[in-house]
Amino acid sequence: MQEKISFSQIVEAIKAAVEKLDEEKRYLDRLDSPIGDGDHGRTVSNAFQKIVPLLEEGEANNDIGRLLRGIGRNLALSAGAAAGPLYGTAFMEAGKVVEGKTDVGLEELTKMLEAAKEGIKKRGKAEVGEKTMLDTIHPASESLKESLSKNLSLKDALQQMRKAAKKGMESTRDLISQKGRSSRLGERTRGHIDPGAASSYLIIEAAVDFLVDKLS
Amino acid sequence: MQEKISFSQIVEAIKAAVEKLDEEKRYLDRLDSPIGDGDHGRTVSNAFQKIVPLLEEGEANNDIGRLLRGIGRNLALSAGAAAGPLYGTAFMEAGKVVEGKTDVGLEELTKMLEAAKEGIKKRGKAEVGEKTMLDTIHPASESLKESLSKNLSLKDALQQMRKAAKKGMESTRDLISQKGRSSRLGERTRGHIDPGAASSYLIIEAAVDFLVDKLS
Amino acid sequence: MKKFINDPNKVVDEMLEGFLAAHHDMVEKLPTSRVVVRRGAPFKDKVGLVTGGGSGHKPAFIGYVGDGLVDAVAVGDIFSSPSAGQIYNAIKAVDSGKGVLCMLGNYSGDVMNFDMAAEMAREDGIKVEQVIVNDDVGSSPKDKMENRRGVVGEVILWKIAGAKAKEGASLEELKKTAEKAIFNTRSMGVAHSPCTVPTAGEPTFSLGENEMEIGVGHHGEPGVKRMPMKSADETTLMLMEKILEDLPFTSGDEVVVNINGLGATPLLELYIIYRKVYQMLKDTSIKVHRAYIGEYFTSLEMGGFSITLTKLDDELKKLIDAPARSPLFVQ
Amino acid sequence: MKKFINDPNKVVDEMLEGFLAAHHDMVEKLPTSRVVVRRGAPFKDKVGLVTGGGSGHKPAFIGYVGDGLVDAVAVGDIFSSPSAGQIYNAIKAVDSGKGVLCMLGNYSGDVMNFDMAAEMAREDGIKVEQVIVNDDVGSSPKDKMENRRGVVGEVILWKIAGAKAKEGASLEELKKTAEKAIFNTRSMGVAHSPCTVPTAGEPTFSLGENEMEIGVGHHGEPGVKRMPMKSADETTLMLMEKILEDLPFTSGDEVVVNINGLGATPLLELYIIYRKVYQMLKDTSIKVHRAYIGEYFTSLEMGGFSITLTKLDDELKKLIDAPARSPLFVQ
Ligand SMILES: Nc1ncnc2c1ncn2[C@@H]1O[C@H](COP(=O)(O)OP(=O)(O)O)[C@@H](O)[C@H]1O
Ligand SMILES: Nc1ncnc2c1ncn2[C@@H]1O[C@H](COP(=O)(O)OP(=O)(O)O)[C@@H](O)[C@H]1O
Ligand SMILES: [Mg+2]
Ligand SMILES: [Mg+2]
Ligand SMILES: [Mg+2]
Ligand SMILES: [Mg+2]
Repeated sequence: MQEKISFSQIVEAIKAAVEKLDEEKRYLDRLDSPIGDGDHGRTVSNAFQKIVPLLEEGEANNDIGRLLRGIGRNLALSAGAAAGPLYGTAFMEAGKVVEGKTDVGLEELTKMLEAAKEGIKKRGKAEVGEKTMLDTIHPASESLKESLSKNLSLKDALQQMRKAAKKGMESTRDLISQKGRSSRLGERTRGHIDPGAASSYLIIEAAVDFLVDKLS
Repeated sequence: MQEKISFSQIVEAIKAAVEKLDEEKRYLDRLDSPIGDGDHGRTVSNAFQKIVPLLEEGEANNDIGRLLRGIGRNLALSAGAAAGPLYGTAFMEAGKVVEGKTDVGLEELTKMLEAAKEGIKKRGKAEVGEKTMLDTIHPASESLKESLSKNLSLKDALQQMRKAAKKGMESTRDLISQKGRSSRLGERTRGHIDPGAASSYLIIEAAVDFLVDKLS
Repeated sequence: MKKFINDPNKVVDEMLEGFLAAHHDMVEKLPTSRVVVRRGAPFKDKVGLVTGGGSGHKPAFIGYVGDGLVDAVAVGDIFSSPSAGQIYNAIKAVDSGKGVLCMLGNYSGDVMNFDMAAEMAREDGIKVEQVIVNDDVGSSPKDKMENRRGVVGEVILWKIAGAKAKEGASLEELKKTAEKAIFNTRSMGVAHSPCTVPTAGEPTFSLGENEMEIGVGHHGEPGVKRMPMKSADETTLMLMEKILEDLPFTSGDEVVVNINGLGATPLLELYIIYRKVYQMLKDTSIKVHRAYIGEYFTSLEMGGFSITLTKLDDELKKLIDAPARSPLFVQ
Repeated sequence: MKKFINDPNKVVDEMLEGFLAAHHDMVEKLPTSRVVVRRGAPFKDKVGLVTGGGSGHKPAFIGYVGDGLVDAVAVGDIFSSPSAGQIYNAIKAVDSGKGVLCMLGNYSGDVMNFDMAAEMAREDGIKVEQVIVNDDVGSSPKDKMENRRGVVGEVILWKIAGAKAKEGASLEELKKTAEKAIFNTRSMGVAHSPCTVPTAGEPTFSLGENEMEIGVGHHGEPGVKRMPMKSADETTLMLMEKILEDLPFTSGDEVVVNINGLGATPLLELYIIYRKVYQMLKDTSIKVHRAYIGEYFTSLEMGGFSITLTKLDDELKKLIDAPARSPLFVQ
């Protein structure tokens, strides 16, 4: 069993996420309609399409940190809306902690997700429980930490994280939005899954599914 | 039988018309709604209310021509819309042909209505058959002329005129408007009585009814 | 009818109160007549400029009382001509001895009231001339131009006549220039939703869910044709073809363009329309000397727009470029 | 949805094409970024002024790029924040070495994108400061002012900061003045009919036949309260009471007033509203130094209006009175 993820596997995992967001963009728009402005699917799908060239050219330099920072900067620069700076910051911060690395194991992954989470918290001035993408990413990050301390295999850790992320996303249904556009609706946001929490889950799901397949 | 109408009878006849227009203002507004802008009743009623002071003070000088010209000027100055200048001109022109007169007979009345009609034609650049107040006033004027040539009594002449005016007003139902606001609607104006034709008839009706009563 | 008003019968008077409170530095009301006059009028050695018409067209008419524009406006009720008396008072208020030019739209009530007012003023020895605006191609065929309504051409006229009068032109010169401006101006409008006159309480017309009316007037007068909504480009093309062929405007001409919102149409859409107008003019080698895009002559909250083109010669170019300043128009 | 547009996804780009065609004498677009910049920028010895936000608010934002106003605008999609990249490009385009002040409304997306852009620009050695506008009393109680949205206060800020920057103020001085202006500004809006974002195709909210919503936001965000339509005077009273008590504005104050139409509300109604505002201020001995009445910051074709008051001191008075000239604002 492989306990490291290579540069090119990272690239492929991100490509899988890009495809997933494209397939599910209408679903994400629909989630954003009742409590936002109905553009989250289009926004993230368009934004992630624009990083595809980076994924192609990235092969040459083989540096995961640099790749992720480049993706982050690109997302932040081009996407706009709330999703742009949030995902942009997440990727940039994740990249910083693996600067120069050509492959990453569970320990690095845990650091990366922790850094991404902290980036989002800072960028969005958000806390867990405010019905945002953080409610997906925080439990995913906690799950990796726990798996690391329990010395789980990378594969198991990834699968645990996927589950935790899904639970986190679903938890947003019962929350009242306190951040972003939807926060203006207060009580009326209850009963709806947060679109950002959903897109974060879709990214995690696609990446994990790809990697677990490789790790088998 | 009296063959002259005195200054004060003219004043009273006009007062009767003023009252009539006030009573029927909602009916006239309703006529103006489908083919105009629904304000004809309010417009003429308000305008004629404003001449009441002239009717009161007019007693002093006893000059029918001057009274009518004063009324005409007042209507024209204050009323606006289409009705203001049309009725204003009609009264002014009618007044001019009886300048200095303290009473009027059939001959003068015929001249007065002829002058009023010509004033409206000129002011409105209108012809008979164009679905305007002229379609009431023209036949009324023609009827007076005929009665004069036939040497009818003043009372009979007035009653004939009233009938002719009514027929004229009703004839507008089948006409297509070619003047004023309603002309923009073309074909769609067929089937509706013209509000200006109706207000003209109401004025004639009220005045005639009052005078005929006095002449009995 | 959802409107932020008080008594429907008092909208014009209350609007005027607010207007005067806001713009008392530039304009005043005659004490006994609903006429808005430029402060300081009459102006020595300047022909007086009077216009007027129904209310509900803001910024027209009173928004254009100012320097390099008109001197007085007779203010009618909503969509209803002011009285001859108001117009007469306006004329008297702005005559400096050099005469007065009255500018009005070609509407039956307005024409009759302005005619009477001019007659009365002439009896007082005031020189009065008139220019009647009939730029609306959608209101009547070309062989019956005398029936055409006046729309945004009035704004163009006020700007041009205002500048010309300021130069000290005589009444005769001014009238000639004004007539040239109007002769060279063509407009056409389209609407997809009506407005409601407060006292009437009912919309001025009704259209289907997906319908628009081409050639509609500034008071909701019916136009040339009802049809399903078209794209901005297609709609613009239809209007522009009618406008261009009517004068006609031809290659080498220089024009001023006005894209006018009728009340509820976002400026965003007006710029999308101007984009197409500009492309079409470029393709026909007609040069845009100046473009006005915004709300210049509205119909309360009507949804729609109009396009106006004026062909310029050197004189008109200079006049349209002259500075102007009024409560609602600054250039 | 009846709109004069072509492809709903292209409304902003096509609007920009029309805007640039009309106003190329004053503004230009950056070649590779949706940023509108004042011709001639950066200006020597002047702090650069950048703003930006979603489209659909015309004349805001791009209509205010001009002399005595802002230098660059990052143009977002309808009601959607521009990207950090656009804002970064705007900052770079207007920095003359004296630094750049970014002015934005307090919306999550805008705040995050402006933050990122400022960080990137600072990495390049550009001095960047930010002022976040939060004047909307209807969006949050006073003890949570940091949650309040920015509305017409942005226009007031652009005018004041534009004049101050033109005087040659340093970035620090400018920021201080800008913060004072915002601190002294309060707004509140009301709407009776929604607008429709073209790509959404559905109205932003729905109200009953005779209902209005007090405190509504510039993108149709829900307000404080829904209630049956009230008269202009009653509605104005409700808004004014909230605004006056919030700062609070008190007897002896001098203020600038802005009565802003949200898109479909006729100017006629705005003047009726101003009449009441003026009466109320007079009764409380608050002096109106200047009044802006019209469409300054719209929400597409929303039906409604907002009232904004800014308390002035001598500095702000001078700045608000300074001349300014941009495609859609001339003073
Ligand atoms: N301050 C914030 N902190 C964290 N996440 C946020 C914040 N504001 C918004 N979000 C996330 O962004 C999502 C909306 O993204 P998007 O639709 O792109 O933005 P917009 O509201 O500008 O259209 C929300 O569902 C939420 O998850
Ligand atoms: N040019 C004209 N010549 C004669 N009568 C006219 C003319 N224009 C309008 N009218 C008359 O005026 C009436 C409408 O008057 P009114 O409602 O006061 O005017 P407005 O159309 O300005 O509201 C019409 O019914 C018609 O009889
Ligand atoms: Mg969204
Ligand atoms: Mg009428
Ligand atoms: Mg009328
Ligand atoms: Mg958005």
